[in-house]
Parts: sequence; C-alpha cells; structure tokens
Amino acid sequence: MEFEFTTDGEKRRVKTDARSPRTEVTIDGTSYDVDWARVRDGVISLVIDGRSHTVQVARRDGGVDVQLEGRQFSFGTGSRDDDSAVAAGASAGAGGTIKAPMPGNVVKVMVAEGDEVTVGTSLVVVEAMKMENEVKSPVDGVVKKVNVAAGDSVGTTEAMIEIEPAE
Amino acid sequence: MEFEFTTDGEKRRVKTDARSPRTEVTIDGTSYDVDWARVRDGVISLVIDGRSHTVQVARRDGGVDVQLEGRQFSFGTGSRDDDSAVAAGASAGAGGTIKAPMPGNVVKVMVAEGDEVTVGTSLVVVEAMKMENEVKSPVDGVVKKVNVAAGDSVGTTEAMIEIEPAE
Amino acid sequence: MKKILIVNRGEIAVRVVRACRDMGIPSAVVYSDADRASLHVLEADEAVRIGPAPALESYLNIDAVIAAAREVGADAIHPGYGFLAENWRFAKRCEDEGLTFIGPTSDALQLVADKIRSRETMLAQNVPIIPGMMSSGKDMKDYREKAAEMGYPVLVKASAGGGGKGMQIVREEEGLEAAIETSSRVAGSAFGDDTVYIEKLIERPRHIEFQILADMHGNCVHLFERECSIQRRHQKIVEESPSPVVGSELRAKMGATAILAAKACGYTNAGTVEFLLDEDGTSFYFLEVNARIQVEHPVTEMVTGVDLVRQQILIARGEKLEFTQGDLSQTGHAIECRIYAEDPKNNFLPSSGRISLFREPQGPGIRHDCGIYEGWEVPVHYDPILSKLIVHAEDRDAARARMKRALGDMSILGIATCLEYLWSIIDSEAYAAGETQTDFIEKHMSDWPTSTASDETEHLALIAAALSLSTESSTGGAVREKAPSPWDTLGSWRIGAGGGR
Amino acid sequence: MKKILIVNRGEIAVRVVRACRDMGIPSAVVYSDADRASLHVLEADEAVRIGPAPALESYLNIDAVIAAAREVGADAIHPGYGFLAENWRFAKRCEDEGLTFIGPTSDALQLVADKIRSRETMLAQNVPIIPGMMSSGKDMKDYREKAAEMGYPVLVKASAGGGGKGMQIVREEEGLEAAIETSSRVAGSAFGDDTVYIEKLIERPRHIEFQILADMHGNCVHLFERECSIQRRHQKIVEESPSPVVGSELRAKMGATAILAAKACGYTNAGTVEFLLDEDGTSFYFLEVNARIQVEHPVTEMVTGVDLVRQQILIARGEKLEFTQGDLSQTGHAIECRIYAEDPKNNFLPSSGRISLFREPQGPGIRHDCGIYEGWEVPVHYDPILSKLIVHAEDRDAARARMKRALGDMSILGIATCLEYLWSIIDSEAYAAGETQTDFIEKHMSDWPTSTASDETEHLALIAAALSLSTESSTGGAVREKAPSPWDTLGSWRIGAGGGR
Repeated sequence: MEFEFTTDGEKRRVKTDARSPRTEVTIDGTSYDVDWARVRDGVISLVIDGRSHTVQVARRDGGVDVQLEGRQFSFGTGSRDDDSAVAAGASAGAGGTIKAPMPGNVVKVMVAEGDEVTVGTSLVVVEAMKMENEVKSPVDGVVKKVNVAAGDSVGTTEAMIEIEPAE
Repeated sequence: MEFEFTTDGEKRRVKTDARSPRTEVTIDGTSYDVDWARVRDGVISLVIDGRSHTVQVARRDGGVDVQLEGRQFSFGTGSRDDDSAVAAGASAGAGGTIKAPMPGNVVKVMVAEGDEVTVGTSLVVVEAMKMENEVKSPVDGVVKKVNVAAGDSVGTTEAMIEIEPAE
Repeated sequence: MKKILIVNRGEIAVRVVRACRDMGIPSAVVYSDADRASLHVLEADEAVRIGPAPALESYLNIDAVIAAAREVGADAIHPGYGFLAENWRFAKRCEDEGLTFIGPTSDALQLVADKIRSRETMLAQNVPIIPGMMSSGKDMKDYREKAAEMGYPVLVKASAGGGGKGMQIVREEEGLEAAIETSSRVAGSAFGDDTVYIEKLIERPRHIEFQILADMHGNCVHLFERECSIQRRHQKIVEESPSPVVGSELRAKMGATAILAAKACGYTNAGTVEFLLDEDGTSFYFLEVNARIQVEHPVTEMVTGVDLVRQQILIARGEKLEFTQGDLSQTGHAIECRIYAEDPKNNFLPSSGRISLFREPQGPGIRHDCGIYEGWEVPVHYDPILSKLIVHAEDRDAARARMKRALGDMSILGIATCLEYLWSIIDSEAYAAGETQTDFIEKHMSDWPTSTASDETEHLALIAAALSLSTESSTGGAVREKAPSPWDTLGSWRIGAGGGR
Repeated sequence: MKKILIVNRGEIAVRVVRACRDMGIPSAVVYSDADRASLHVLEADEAVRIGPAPALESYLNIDAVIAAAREVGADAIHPGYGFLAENWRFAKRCEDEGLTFIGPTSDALQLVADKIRSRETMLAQNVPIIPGMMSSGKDMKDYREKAAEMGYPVLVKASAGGGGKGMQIVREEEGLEAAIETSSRVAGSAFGDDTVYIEKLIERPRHIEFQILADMHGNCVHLFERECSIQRRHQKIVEESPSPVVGSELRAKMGATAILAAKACGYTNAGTVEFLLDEDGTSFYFLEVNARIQVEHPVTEMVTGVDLVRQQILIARGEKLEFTQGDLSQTGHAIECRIYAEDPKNNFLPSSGRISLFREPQGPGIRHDCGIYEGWEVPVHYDPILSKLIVHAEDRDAARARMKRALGDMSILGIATCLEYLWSIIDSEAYAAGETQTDFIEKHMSDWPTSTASDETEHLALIAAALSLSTESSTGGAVREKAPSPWDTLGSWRIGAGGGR
C-alpha cells in the first residue's frame, strides 16, 4: 500500500505492507524494519531496532494529526476532503472572501457594502472563548457583500465579507 | 425498537425510540423520560428526572456487560451468539463433557481412559495466572476420552475429558 | 448541608463534584445548552439545565441560578472560580435567600473587589502596598502631580479591574493623559465603573501569592506561597510551590502579612493574598485578594496535603479549622501547567472543535484536573481552559523532570493546545534556573518554536500514520475490532518479534 | 548509570520505566511473546523480546536476562517484585557480570530468604521473634516436645517458604505429625528445600510492616508503617498507612527495631521489615524481611512524599541518603486496593480475556498504578494483578470515602475483577472501625455479596444497554462517528434538555 502525505508543502511517499506484524516501511527511499501492533483506534505501537514508540493518530478532514513523544504533526492526505483543507488554509491569504479565523460570535461589523478598504482595515470583530479578535482586510478594495451581523454565530468555512480587490 | 434481555434467568423487555435525545424508555411496563447522549463507544449519559448517570456498556458474546455507580450487570441478549453462552454456562453442570473453568495450561491429568470416577474425583489440574485449579468430576461414570496432556494450553470451550455417565 | 449546587462548568465543577462525593454531600450542577454532554454533567449526581449557551443567559444569570437551587433543594452554592465567584451581589442574594454561599461574606467580597478601598484597608494595618494614589485623581493635573511625585514609570489601573483589563504602563509624562483616558473608557465598558488610579510600576517583579484559610471563629492560617509569575496575555500558565526564591524567613514574614491582610478585610473561607516581590527578592507589596478558590490551588494541596475544596465546605458549614499554623508544612515541590485550547503559534488564539484523540499522562506524583474527554466538542462560548496538569516530586528538579515527562505523555489531537509550548517553558534553562519573573514569556520564549522535529521523529510519525490508515482501509473504516486472543497470535508474535535478535 | 534494564512486566515495570524517565536515565524492558502489546512495552524506551510466554522461559530465565542486558547496553537491572527480585543467585550473577543489581547484595538476599537463619540473626540483636524453634526438628519426638513446650496452637512453617505455601496451623498434638509431613512435602516440591520448623501461633494478629531505606554508607531510616492485614489466599489486597492502631510511641519503637533488623542483615537499598502485632496491639514480633520494592509501596510514598523507586536507584548508584530520620513525617492517610483479575463470587478464581471497556477513576488524591488498557487481552501466564488504586486524604475517614468513590468510578468490563468486593470491604463497618486483623475476610466478608442491586439501578443499566445497542444497529455496527458540532445540535439539545423544567 502506498500513501502520499504533505507536510509544510513537501510531499512524503510512504510504502508499507501492513498485513503482517513485522513489516518493511519505506519513506522516500529510506527503509525501516517495523514490528508494530494496533493498540486501539488511533494508537499504534512501533518497535524499531529495539526502540519502543507509542504513537497517537487521528483523522481530520483532509489529513491526519499525529502525536508522539510530545511532538505534534499534521499531515495532509490526498483524500477527497482536500478541497476544504485548501480553502480553510487560504482564508487569510486569498483576497476577496473573508472567513472567521475560528468559530465564534460576531460582536461587531465595522464595514458596510460599498466601503473602500485597504490592507489592515478592521472588518469584523469575532468573539470566541472570552477573546475578541479583529478580522482585518488582507487586500485593498471595495466591500461587495456583508453576510453577517452582530450576534450571528459563524464557522470557519462561510464567507463573512466579500471584497472586490482593487486592480 | 424493542430489546429482550435476560438476567438471572428472568426476561426484561425494553422498548425505546433512540432517535431523539429525549426519549421514552419502557421496561416491562414502567416508563422513563430519558434525556440521553452517547459520550463515546460504550459510554452513555442519562439524565432522568434531573439525576445524571454515566453508564458503561460493552458487548460480549451472547450479551452485554453494563457498569454504573460501582455495580456490574451482565445481561443476555437474544442474539445468534446465545448458543455459545449457554454452552459455556453448562460446562460445570452437564454431565459428560469436562471443560476448563478458565483458559490456562494443563499441569496434570489424573485419570486415564477407562477409569471409573465418582462425583468429586479429581480429573485434571489446570494452571492459570499462578493459581492451580483441580477440575473434579460432576458425575459418576467411566472416562470415555482424554483429549489433553500435561503441558497443553486449553480454552474454556473445548472438551478436556469426556465421561460416560453411569445409569 | 443537605445539598450543594455547583454553579460552574469544566474542570473546577468536576473538582467540586468529587469533593462533595468524597464528603458524602449530595451535589448538583447547572449546565447551559452547550454543555449537555460536558464532563461536569456526566460526573454529577444531578444536573439542571440553566439556559442557552451564552454565559450571560446561563452561568451568569443569578435568577436562574437561584431557581435551580430551589428546584434541586440545595441549601448551599459553590461558585468555583470565574463566573459568579467574586460577584458580591450574587453572594448577597444567596445570603438574603438563606442559601450558604461557599466563600467569603458579601461584605468582604465587596471590599476586596474595590482596589482603592483595599489599599486603604491595608495601609491602615501597615501591610506594604505599592506606592501610589489612594483615590482617583481630581483632574488631569492631579494625576500628573502624583505621577511626578512617585516617578516614572507608572501604572494606570482600574479600581474595579481584573485580568489586566484597563491596565496601562506609562514610561514618560507625555503618555499619561492618553493612558488615563483609555483606561477609564475600557474600565467603564468592562466593569461599569470608570474609576482609575496610578501606582508606581514595579519592574521585573515576581508574582507571589499566599493561600489562606479563615474560619468563622476568628482562626486564620496560611498554607505557604505559590509563585505564578509566568503569564501570557496577563493570564497565568505555570505555577509552583514553593517559590524558587522565597526563603524561610521571607516566607514567614509574607505569610504573617497575608493573615493580617485577610483579617483586615474580615475575610473568611479560602482565599489568596497576592503580592509582588521585587527583582531583588527583598521587598514585597500587597496587590489584591483573590476571593475564591484559585485555578492553581492544587499545587498547594500537593505540598501541604490539605484538601482546599473540602476545607471551603467545612468552613462554610461553620466548623472550626482542624489545624493550626504549626501543624502545616510544605513537603517536596509541586508545579502546575494550565492546558488551554489555544494556538501558541498564532498569538494564543483560542481553538475549538472536536477532541479526536485524548491521552492523559499517568504515574506517581501526577495529578490531572480535567474537564474534557475524547470525542467531546470544545464549545466556543467559554474560557478555553481544558485541564490542569499538576506534578509533585521530592524537589524542584525532580518536579521539572516529571512535568516534562507528563507533558510529553499527554496527547490532545483535533484542536490546538499549548502542550508543546508548555514543554518548552519547563525545558528552558531560564525556568530551570528559577528566573521566573513576570517578563518570562517575552524574555525567554519570543523565538519559540526554536527547533523543529528531527527527521527521525517525523519518519516515525509518518510510519504510524501509514500503518493506521492501512488498518482502517483494510477493515473498511475505523471499526473497533475484537483484539485477537494470545492463542490466536502467539505464532505471529513469535515470528514478528523474535526474528532479528 | 548508563541504562537500566527492567526485568518485570505489568504495573511495576511501568512504574519503574516512569521513574527512570523522570530521572533522565534511559531504560529498557524485557517482554515475553505473550506481552508484545502489554503496557510496559508500550511505555518503554526500549523493549527486548526475551522468550516464549511461560515465565520460566522468559522473565525467570537468568541467562536470557543477562543476554538482554548486554544487547541493550544496560549496566543496571531493576527486578521489580516477584520473578527474580529476591533470587540471590540472580543477584550474585549480576554482581559477577559487573551489572548493578538495584536491590540488596546477594549475601543479604540469601540471609533474609532463610527464615531460620533470619530468626537467629534477629535473636542475637534482641529483636523480638515469635517463640518457636531455631532449627528443624531432629525427629518427630523433638517436634512434639518443642510444640508442647510453647503450647498449642502452633504453626508449622517451611524455612524457605513464602506466600503461605507449606504453612499449617496445628491446634492439637494429634494433628502435628501429618502437618509436618505435608508441609515438608509441599516445601520440598515448591522451594527445593523441605526444612520445616514450628512457631507459636499468634492469634488474630495484625500485619504491620516498616519500610526502610539503607544506603551503602551505613545510613538507614524507616519510612513508618503500613498495615496490610487484610488478605485472601494469603495475599494482601488492602493496605494502608498509618495503621489505625499504631500510636506514636509504638511506631517509634517498631521503627527503631526495623532499622536494627535491617542493619543486622547488612541490608541495603529499599526493603520492608514485617512484624506481627498481637491482638492487644502491645507485643510485636519480627516476621521476615521483604527484600524488594513492595506491591504496596505507594501508600508510603503518598504519606511521606518520598519516591521509593527513585531512592532505590540513587542508593544503587552509590549515593548517600538525602534525608535523616528527623526529616521524615507522615502526612494524612493513604489506602491501597489491589485490583486483580479474579472472581470473588467463585473462590477468587483468576480471570483472563479481553478488557472490553476500561475507565480509570480521576481526581485529587487518587493515584492509579496501572498495567492495563482498554482492548488489551489479559494473558493467562502471569499473576492476575491488573493495577493498584491508591488514595490519599487528610485523615482515615476521608481516605475511606475517597477510596469508595474511586472504586465506584472505576470500570473494567470483559473480565471478572474484585472491584465490587473491594468496595464492600472499604464500605464495611468493621473496616471503618479499623478492625483489620488478618482474619478480616473470613470474619466480615463470608456472606458477601450481601445485597443485590436495587430495581432502579438495574433499570438504569437496562436503559443504557438498550440505547447503546440501538445506536449500534442504526449505524450498522460500533462505528466511531464524528460527534455533531454544537452548531448542529444546539436546537435539539434545547428541545431535549429544556422540556420539563
């Protein structure tokens, strides 16, 4: 079986035959002789060259989260959920569509349709977990649409504000 | 949905519509207004009349084990696994076939084919978890077959000794 | 007490439920609509829905709380920390309704909530306070004169303030006016009281606080200090007892001062007297009284063996303290780390979502006061504290090592947490050296994360990810299978594990 | 020390792994084929397969252990308890191979393993011993004379014995001969040494033991007593510290005697001096030295704040004790319950199988030294101890209450355990009154289980079972679903939870 994971924009190819409790795993050409056992859902025991590692693995949309020995990793997988992952990652960067950085409640909307904004103009204040966060414009442009009002609950996927970027 | 559970030989009929987080559950004619949530696999939260109960439930062959507030229950279900449950329960009682009371290793076989035995004759010593247990004959009769020898591993389902009961 | 209603949520509500159960006192919790499946509801004897998710309509709704107490037949209320814990109007309402408020009297609460009145009270008892104004200024000229008198830098503070809200550092006279205006405006909208005053700024101080217990018969003891200097966003994240810099002489002096301060306020029940200790470690100043059980109370419990929540209940029931100052001692060293749902790589922005995997650290000397479980959805409505990890060991070095191990053994996947960040703090040379002034984070953690994972660790993560996914797909999804019995697998283990050796 | 090899399994191996990690010392464990997925392997830094499942071919195989130490480059061995822990030949082998055995010297081990030599050694130091023979009898006449001299009832014991094996109570002369023959035969086959002797039987005694620590520089301290009187099948199941009947005067006297006994044996490292205390609580008698870390060591750790496994390692490394007798004190009260895979309703027959559900109790003052996890298959090859639940509280009543709560909050499904039985012990009036003589189980627990669950509790169990099964069938099996987000469910919680109030 072969998997492709992305981490920090780089791709890693992992090849394994998981059917036997002792298996060879190859990562981009480096091979490991792995004695492994599935402890429970999401917990994998590895013994490699006498070293014992217990690793936690949890799926998420578009990838897997992994934790071992106090370090956390987030790998992307080439699954069908990839689109949403890309979209979420782009929320801050890609111009027009402004999404909430985290799920929360809209405290204040500071722009109206037709307003001109520049990079750094405060658009919306979203409150979550007792902390207020100003969402600022990443682009210069004109506010095309305002989809939220004070008091609304928002997730991280819907567009709160749409901005027509200036040329 | 209706379930039939057996406990200490008695039957209990439980009727429920589990689709809503607030549901009526009826046990043999007694009704409860149950606000429930599934916490994780095997853990159910019940709030009934303001009282909060967290209950652990685990499937086993032929039934479910349930634990709450320090008490443990074992209910039989009318599933296809029932036969094996009945068979296991009968291991000590029903004449001819002698099974191990627990999985373990045979330390000593004290009878041979053709031996006459009476109720209480020691047949086999099985050792498990540093404890030796003498398995004794539940009937008077003649040893028909000896299927184990010292050093064998045994489970709780296979016949170690078969006895032809006396008339 | 017939029954205690716990008006809180998360780890502290769970903590109080357990204390009640340990004491054989029935208890009930309240929950908002966002918390039906939260741990405090699962652990409770009784649970009452109190309102919708927003705290103002549930955990802060005094009428609803009183109604809930009536509904379950409670005769006492434990407020935990936060929410209504230090609200003197709520305490007064309980008193009027004949409910025992497990905490100080509403009079004491009202006094300690007012920073200026507190300072006056302390001054009258010769408790050292930070040099500064004893009332708000008459006008801007008055502020300017007072500031010049005590010398810059100064601190503009809100009289009703807390959590750093409305606090402004002013290093030169020209910034004073703007700071006072901002501070006053923020305080007005946050606390409904725009009174501000000026104090001398103590630079690079340590935050040292003394736990006290006072019964209703005039007995008061202190349970030694906690050092809680390490803070981000004006919130503590690492606490310990003893402090690495407080010696026995200073400890005795500060402890006696804490008792004096508590008595001066007519304080009863459990409370904390906060001090600033200057950079030299010689002069200390009264800061405020925290009139509640503190988030960091477990470190005191670990070193003294005293159960503070139990003592709160005993005191509220009218009992006399069972011990005197001489009976108390500190054994070993305890450290607490607060585990928040927040992203240290992104300005500590809080994080919500489903906890997809959760593993707690185990072993001797480890205590985990926890408000979460695997599969739980962290709601967006409340404070992002998830749990508190506390270790106890023979000395500070052993406690540090144990905390590092415990943090490394803890897993929370699915949301961002500060676990790795905390590990780096405890691992740092500055922490090892006890250089835990309040500027710790800006001074020692500004370049975090310094190191990235080794290739080897990343490869292990990739191996586990691949094996985990391949198991899933071979069984058609994350189905929990029956584990094979040892009889089934003896052969394959033998092949698997024995080959190379 | 460069690296410690831990030659054990289960909870104690996990305990030692963590101690090593806390101290920054690399460690490795050994495992048999039955233990590849056992917790001690999962928690270890390194793991070496040592042989097939039977202990004689793995954990008791000295050659294999030495080879494993060489393979991983260990220079020290921690034996835990049981298996090779008190085997002087193994300790000697380590000494010969230049490996540090973390425990006493092989000479001390050999001495304390021999009951008759131990008694002689104690007698020479005026340590009180149970009246009885100082050597095996010349012939049956000799035994008969000695027994008549000390007066019946008497106890026939194997010199090399342990765990009650070969022990026989004789109440009248006519049973003596048969008892000596049986005892001698059992001892011969169990220990390879058929030497037996006779002691006076102390009726209804308490089992009081003192923890000691002795370094290699002549320093020795005791860490107070543990009472471990409650036993079934000659094995302890409930232990506590302090003892409910030992006062400070007796404690000081017994503690000093324990130190005397340890020094007389040339004992170093951690050990336990066992005494019998008579029914009156006035006279005590030396019983034996347990030359290992004990199963029940955590109760001492909880009340003293000393980490005994850490101290074992420090002592083995040649360090001096960091504290003197005067530095040590007992704070609060600790109780330990041993959780065995066994069926109290069926003569404590051990139980094996898969743990289908596992929930650990949580909260302040609770420690769980655990060797299992959910989904793990309990193997049939080893001792059925699963874990140890330890509580610490301000006093004995608070500790009892906390232990009851902790036992009630713990769930192990899929195998039989003694959890409910332990709950009944702790809940009993006899236990509350401290009537914990060694006949506790036969005297107070013979009619267990006394009560059956109420109809209401059974109904709750049935409701949960039905709801659990109906969820399963609606999703086509026990699939772990993504929990709905609060946004998805706000509406339904509102409807669900708010209706009736």
